[in-house]
Amino acid sequence: MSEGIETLDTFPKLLMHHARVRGDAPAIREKDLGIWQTWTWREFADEVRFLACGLAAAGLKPGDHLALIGANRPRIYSGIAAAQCLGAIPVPLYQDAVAAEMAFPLRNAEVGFAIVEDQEQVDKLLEILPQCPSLKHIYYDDTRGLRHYKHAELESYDALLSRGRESYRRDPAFLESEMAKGRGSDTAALFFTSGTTAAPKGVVLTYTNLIERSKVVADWEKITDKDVVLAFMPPAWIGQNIFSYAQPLVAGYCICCPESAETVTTDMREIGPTYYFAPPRVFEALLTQVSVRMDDAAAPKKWLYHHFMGVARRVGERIMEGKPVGFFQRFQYWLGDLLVYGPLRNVLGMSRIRIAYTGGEAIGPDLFVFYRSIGVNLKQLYGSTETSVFVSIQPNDRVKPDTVGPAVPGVELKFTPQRELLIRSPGIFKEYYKNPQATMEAKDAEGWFHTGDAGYIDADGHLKIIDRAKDVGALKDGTLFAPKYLENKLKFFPYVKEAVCFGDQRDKVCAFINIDMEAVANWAEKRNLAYSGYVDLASRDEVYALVRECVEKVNADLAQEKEIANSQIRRFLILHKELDADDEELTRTRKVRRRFIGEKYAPLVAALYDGSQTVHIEAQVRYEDGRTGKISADLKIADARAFPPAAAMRAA
Amino acid sequence: MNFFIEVFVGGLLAGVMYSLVALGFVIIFKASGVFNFAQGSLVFFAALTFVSLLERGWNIWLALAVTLVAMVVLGMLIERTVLRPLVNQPPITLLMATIGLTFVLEGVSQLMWGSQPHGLELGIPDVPIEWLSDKWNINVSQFDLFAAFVAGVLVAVLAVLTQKTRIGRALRAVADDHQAALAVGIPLQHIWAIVWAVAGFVALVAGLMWGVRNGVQYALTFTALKALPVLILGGFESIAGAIVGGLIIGASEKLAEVYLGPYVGGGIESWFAYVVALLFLLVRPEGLFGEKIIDRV
Amino acid sequence: MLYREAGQFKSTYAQDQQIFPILQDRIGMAVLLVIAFVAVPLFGDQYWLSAILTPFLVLALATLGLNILTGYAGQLSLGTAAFMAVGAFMAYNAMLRIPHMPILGAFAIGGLCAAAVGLVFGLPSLRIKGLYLAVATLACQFFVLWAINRIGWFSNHSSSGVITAQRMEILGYPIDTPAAKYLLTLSVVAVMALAAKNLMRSETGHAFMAVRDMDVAASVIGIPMMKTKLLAFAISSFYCGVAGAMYAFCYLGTVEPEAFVLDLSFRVLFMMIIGGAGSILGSFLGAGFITLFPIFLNLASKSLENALGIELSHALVSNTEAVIFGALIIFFLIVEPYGLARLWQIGKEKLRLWPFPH
Amino acid sequence: MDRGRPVGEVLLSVEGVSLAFGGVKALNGVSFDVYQHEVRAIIGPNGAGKSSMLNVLNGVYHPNQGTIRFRGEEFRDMDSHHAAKLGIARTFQNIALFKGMTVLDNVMTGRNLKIRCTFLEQALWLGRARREELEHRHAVEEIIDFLEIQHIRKTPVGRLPYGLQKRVELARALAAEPVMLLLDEPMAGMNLEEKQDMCRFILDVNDHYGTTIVLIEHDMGVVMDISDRVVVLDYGRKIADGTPTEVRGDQKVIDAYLGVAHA
Repeated sequence: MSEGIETLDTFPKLLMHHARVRGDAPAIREKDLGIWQTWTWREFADEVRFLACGLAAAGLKPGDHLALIGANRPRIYSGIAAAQCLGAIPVPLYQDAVAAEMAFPLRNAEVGFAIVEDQEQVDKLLEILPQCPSLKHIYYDDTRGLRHYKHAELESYDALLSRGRESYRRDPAFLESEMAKGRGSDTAALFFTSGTTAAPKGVVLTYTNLIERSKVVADWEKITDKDVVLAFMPPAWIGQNIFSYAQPLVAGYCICCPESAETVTTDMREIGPTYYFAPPRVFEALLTQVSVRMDDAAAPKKWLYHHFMGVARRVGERIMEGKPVGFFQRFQYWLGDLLVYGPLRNVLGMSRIRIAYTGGEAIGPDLFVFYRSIGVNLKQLYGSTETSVFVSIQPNDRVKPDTVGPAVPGVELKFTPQRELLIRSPGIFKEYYKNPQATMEAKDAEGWFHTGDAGYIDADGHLKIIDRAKDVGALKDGTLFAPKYLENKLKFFPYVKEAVCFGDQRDKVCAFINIDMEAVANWAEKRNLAYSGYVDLASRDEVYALVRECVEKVNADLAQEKEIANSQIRRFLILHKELDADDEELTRTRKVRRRFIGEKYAPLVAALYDGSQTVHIEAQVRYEDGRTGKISADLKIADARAFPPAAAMRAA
Repeated sequence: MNFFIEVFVGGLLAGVMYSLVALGFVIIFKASGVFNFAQGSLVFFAALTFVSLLERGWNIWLALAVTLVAMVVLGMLIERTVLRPLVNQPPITLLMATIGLTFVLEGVSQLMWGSQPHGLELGIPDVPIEWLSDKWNINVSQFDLFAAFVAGVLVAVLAVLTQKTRIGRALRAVADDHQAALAVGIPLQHIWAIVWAVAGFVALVAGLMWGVRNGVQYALTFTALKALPVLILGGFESIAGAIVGGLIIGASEKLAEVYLGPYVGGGIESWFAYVVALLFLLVRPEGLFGEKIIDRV
Repeated sequence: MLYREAGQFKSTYAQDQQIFPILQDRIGMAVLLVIAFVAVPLFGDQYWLSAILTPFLVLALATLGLNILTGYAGQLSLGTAAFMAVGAFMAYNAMLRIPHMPILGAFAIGGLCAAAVGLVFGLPSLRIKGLYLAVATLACQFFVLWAINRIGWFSNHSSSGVITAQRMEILGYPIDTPAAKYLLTLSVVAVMALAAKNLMRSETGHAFMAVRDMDVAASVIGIPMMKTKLLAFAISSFYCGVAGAMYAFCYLGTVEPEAFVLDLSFRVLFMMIIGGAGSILGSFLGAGFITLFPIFLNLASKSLENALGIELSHALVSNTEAVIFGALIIFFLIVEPYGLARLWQIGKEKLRLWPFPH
Repeated sequence: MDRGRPVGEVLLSVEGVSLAFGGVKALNGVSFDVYQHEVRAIIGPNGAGKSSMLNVLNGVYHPNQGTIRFRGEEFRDMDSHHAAKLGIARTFQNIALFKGMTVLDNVMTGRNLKIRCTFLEQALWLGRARREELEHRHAVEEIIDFLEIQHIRKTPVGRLPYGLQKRVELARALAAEPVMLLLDEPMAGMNLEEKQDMCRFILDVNDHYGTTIVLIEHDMGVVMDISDRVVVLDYGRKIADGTPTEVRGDQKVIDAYLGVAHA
């Protein structure tokens, strides 16, 4: 990159820079009308110039807010850039939110202008217009169905653009001077975090925040203008926005917008991105698709697939990380790459991927290892809106599935005594919009951001996130107790559907287990194990043995981790019923309500800790038709082997 | 004038021979919509089998019976292996399948019986009827007359079969509307098997006649192709049409050969029938007795 | 499996509409062309060049012609051999009667004359369909052959009707070796196949297929029935005519009218069915199959003879061949009505999706 | 109805049209007219002559009596090719797509009247042929986008479910940029959701392209929602003509639909 880039401290300046140095290179591609329509950097810059002039003529002033609502479309991104040219602040909103959810951010930020994708979004905005008196101008991209809308606020993007073009022709200098006024410390954008409980908070990020972080990571990962990204997550999500707006403007690479949500898979295959980011559920859905489709294959092909996937599991990752592998294994992997992995990467559209990130949620080791073993360089990263995403990333040659890697250059990490992770970096946000109270709580005087996540740095210097800080407790001996971390580890086994771990302020960790009826029933069938129903199956010794194996594998894992080696699960029982949101045991989003369950099943918890071998339970259950009934059963309690810290051998 | 009548009558009678082949086409087309290009090969197969059995010293009636059985079996076999798997395919596909069948049948017959030509005698001499030639000086072959008689009987039998018997009624129902026939419980495949068996029988009769006339040889399959213009004239679905068409083609072809041939170098018999049919098609695409088709949209 | 397409995206319609949109196919085609144009003439022996490859190419062109009419436009024709005969005899006459006639010009004249005959016999297609039309084309077959036989002008009054192809020369280079004839044939066939592909992927081809698939709908959206059908006949006959001319000039050298009997029409029809109706690739696959099959059968019978120590009669072998051909046709019509081309396509689709089954 | 373009002058007028097959009178002196930019429905019970009427309008059948005026010109013996040239497109009750082609090719075929280059140019893929092909591809893609069938663009039509095939047929008809679009039971055999989609598309087409639409439909309910005026046929005769509200209340229409015996 040229030295000049250091003085390019805002996105508009970066954009004009790219239009100068790589004007004919593609900036954005969009699958539209059957082909990948391409905007070069010059065209993109021109569109932004005209649009900015149009917006300025319509009255958008520095400091004003411009909302952008739509899927990944070039015009959403040009809207963001145009606002920034004028010193106004873009506010991307989730396009799949319902109208009511949009009202708060629009009111909160006193949004006066909006650029939206189509009729659907227009309808939503019109619906909440009375609640958002500040909103005066709505520009829509796709005119379809909007011909007869007579609202004064509405205008088409094209009309705005053509007026902007006129005005730019008349006075091109105006825009240049506006752009020159921008400073790195200015607000670049306002991202609203989805508040599950409280109202959403607007995170104010400056140009410096976003540009500095993007640049550091681009340099660190050697991202260049030759890279290609497929943008298919909502642009209002910082996780998408940083990869499809901030970083491309820093590194000069091309982003591609799929035709529609249904065609993402095909579009991904056509484009073949080199740089990829998706939350774990996307990778999970892809893997499921692979398994389902492979299930339909003929026997020889299935055998081939399973055989070579076995090879990949054994040596794939080691080969990718350049570790020593025997010649024969290497040959087998090469063969597998020819017959299975290569074609598989190809059909998934991952042939050209150099770097793939995932993050935001816990990812199962099996899932993670699958992609890495077939040669997709999948890595976890850690970050949030408030940190401009990049906090830590797994390095290419030292990926540990259960950590999120060491801190990215420029990031300082420390922990509170309660194990909460604190972060200081140039990417830390400026403030929560119009919410000094929240800002003060999240960001202290020295600039440390309180993440609310609990974790620690492991022996290799990798950051490990184990739970939300407020859920983390401690055993009596002071060992860190992270129930969700343990439960997640258990849930990564197909046979375990839910798990609830107890241990805060106790001497050891015990667990309730819910078996996954489908998986266990399948397993039982293969062993010719007859059973009469869920309760019966759950109480079988064989099933207990199966679950114990899972628990002990978790324990063996835990033994490797010095900090939490003592929180191995000593005793467990398999619940007589499935935890159910109707019984208030789970939240509607299927999160375990640990405290409620602990109180509801107090006798069971007591039995886990008093050493008894069985416990009798009588419980009210509510059937699907609303009636209630009683279940009474004797539940067995099983002990699980624990392993000495760090010296443990593999349980399997 | 006498000469004209002689040519004309000769042509008519030769036409009867075409009709005999055409009948086989019509029967199959009526019932199953299949344009059986292999009918000529069936004729060849029947004649060759019969004559080969005779030459091996079989009794004529036994040979006839065995050939008949063979033809019926062959017909049903074709229905089972070729046509049934192709049910509901477009007519052109079926036609092409029967062209393939032609090759199979011709190959098989020659593999079985060799490819040398045979003469065939049924005891009816192919000589002019004496009193006719004596009295009016018109030469009409005795055998041709016999052939006409056989054709008449055949048509009569077929008519009775289709009009009076239960199978015949079912057959007509199938010909009218396959779906409807199925709906009222007529076993389609059963009917088709019968139809192909009958077609085999008709082929045998035609084969005998042609064998006597021209000898049993490979060229028979080409002669049998003459049935195609006959069909175009008469319509694919009409038994009466097959007869009338045959007569027209036979007569016009002979007359053309005699009166027109010398001006264009002769040998026009090879194509005249087709061109007549073609010209006729341009005027009346549905044939003499065919029904006008209305394209429903 | 061999297809690694990720990252092959199209950013213009021109890219998207090209004949081989997949890079691997383009490479494969280029390799094939290099082999056909360079390796084969360099290393192929005389027998292969003149007795197998040249007739294969000529018949592939004829099949392509029939495919345009029958496979694409849905008009069954049994008169292919007649159009070929017109092409052969008219090319001969062009060479004979027009001084300094270039050989390619003679081929073109042969093709154009065949197209004219095709137009005449295509006229009935305006009024009649399907089976009736097949009979009309049969009329063409018999009439044309008769005319060539009887009218002395066609064979320059040679007593037996046999003609001997004139010496060929292009820009002063004599075309007299098997390799040269092969190359000439290959070039003509390659260019005409490309033209056919272009035609079939543009409006004309779409109109043909529309007429084939649903003629009422075709006319309702404005496709002129008469023009389209006649065009199909003319183009198809042109291809057959050129094929016929090359059959005489590049393959046989000396031809009698009987070379173009109904059996040849059937042979070409079989090539189309086995190769795949409505596919340009299929024309080549079908022609290749039917050209190579007798050779394979011959080898098989030879080795059978050696193994059993007997001699199989020629009749036995040729009859067996007929039976097998006939049976194959029926088999293909039942099992894979779109022929080898469809099998190829399915296989390719499988490779593109590998390791997924669908 | 809220419309972008006002309903204009008379585009098509049918006067005293009769049509008979053999002895059966399919149509008996039917007269009505269609305004520009109107959605005009022809309804009636089974066998009322709706399809025959549509077939007369685009020249598939020739009426025995009566005249048809389209854009002021009178036609007695118009064939369907001519109708297409005048800008009349249609869809069929039993989908009449070209089964051997992809969706894209089917819709491309709909533009055949707009192709100017000759077959020779196409064979050689010369400048004009190439340019036209690409231009039309662009236009066709707009229609594909409009009817939301992008995801099946390269699928052979035979593999598509019924509802989508209907949409592809509409796309093919639209590709000709018709002045008047005849729809033959566009919603027959669809489930409720598909019917709603189809209604939306019909109205969008009418609105966006300004196409005059004449549709026949068996199901009265759907038609009433989207049409401006309705003609009701029964046994080949017109028994009512007017706005949906007027027609709905007409005693003769109610009788016809309830199957009251004819005098």
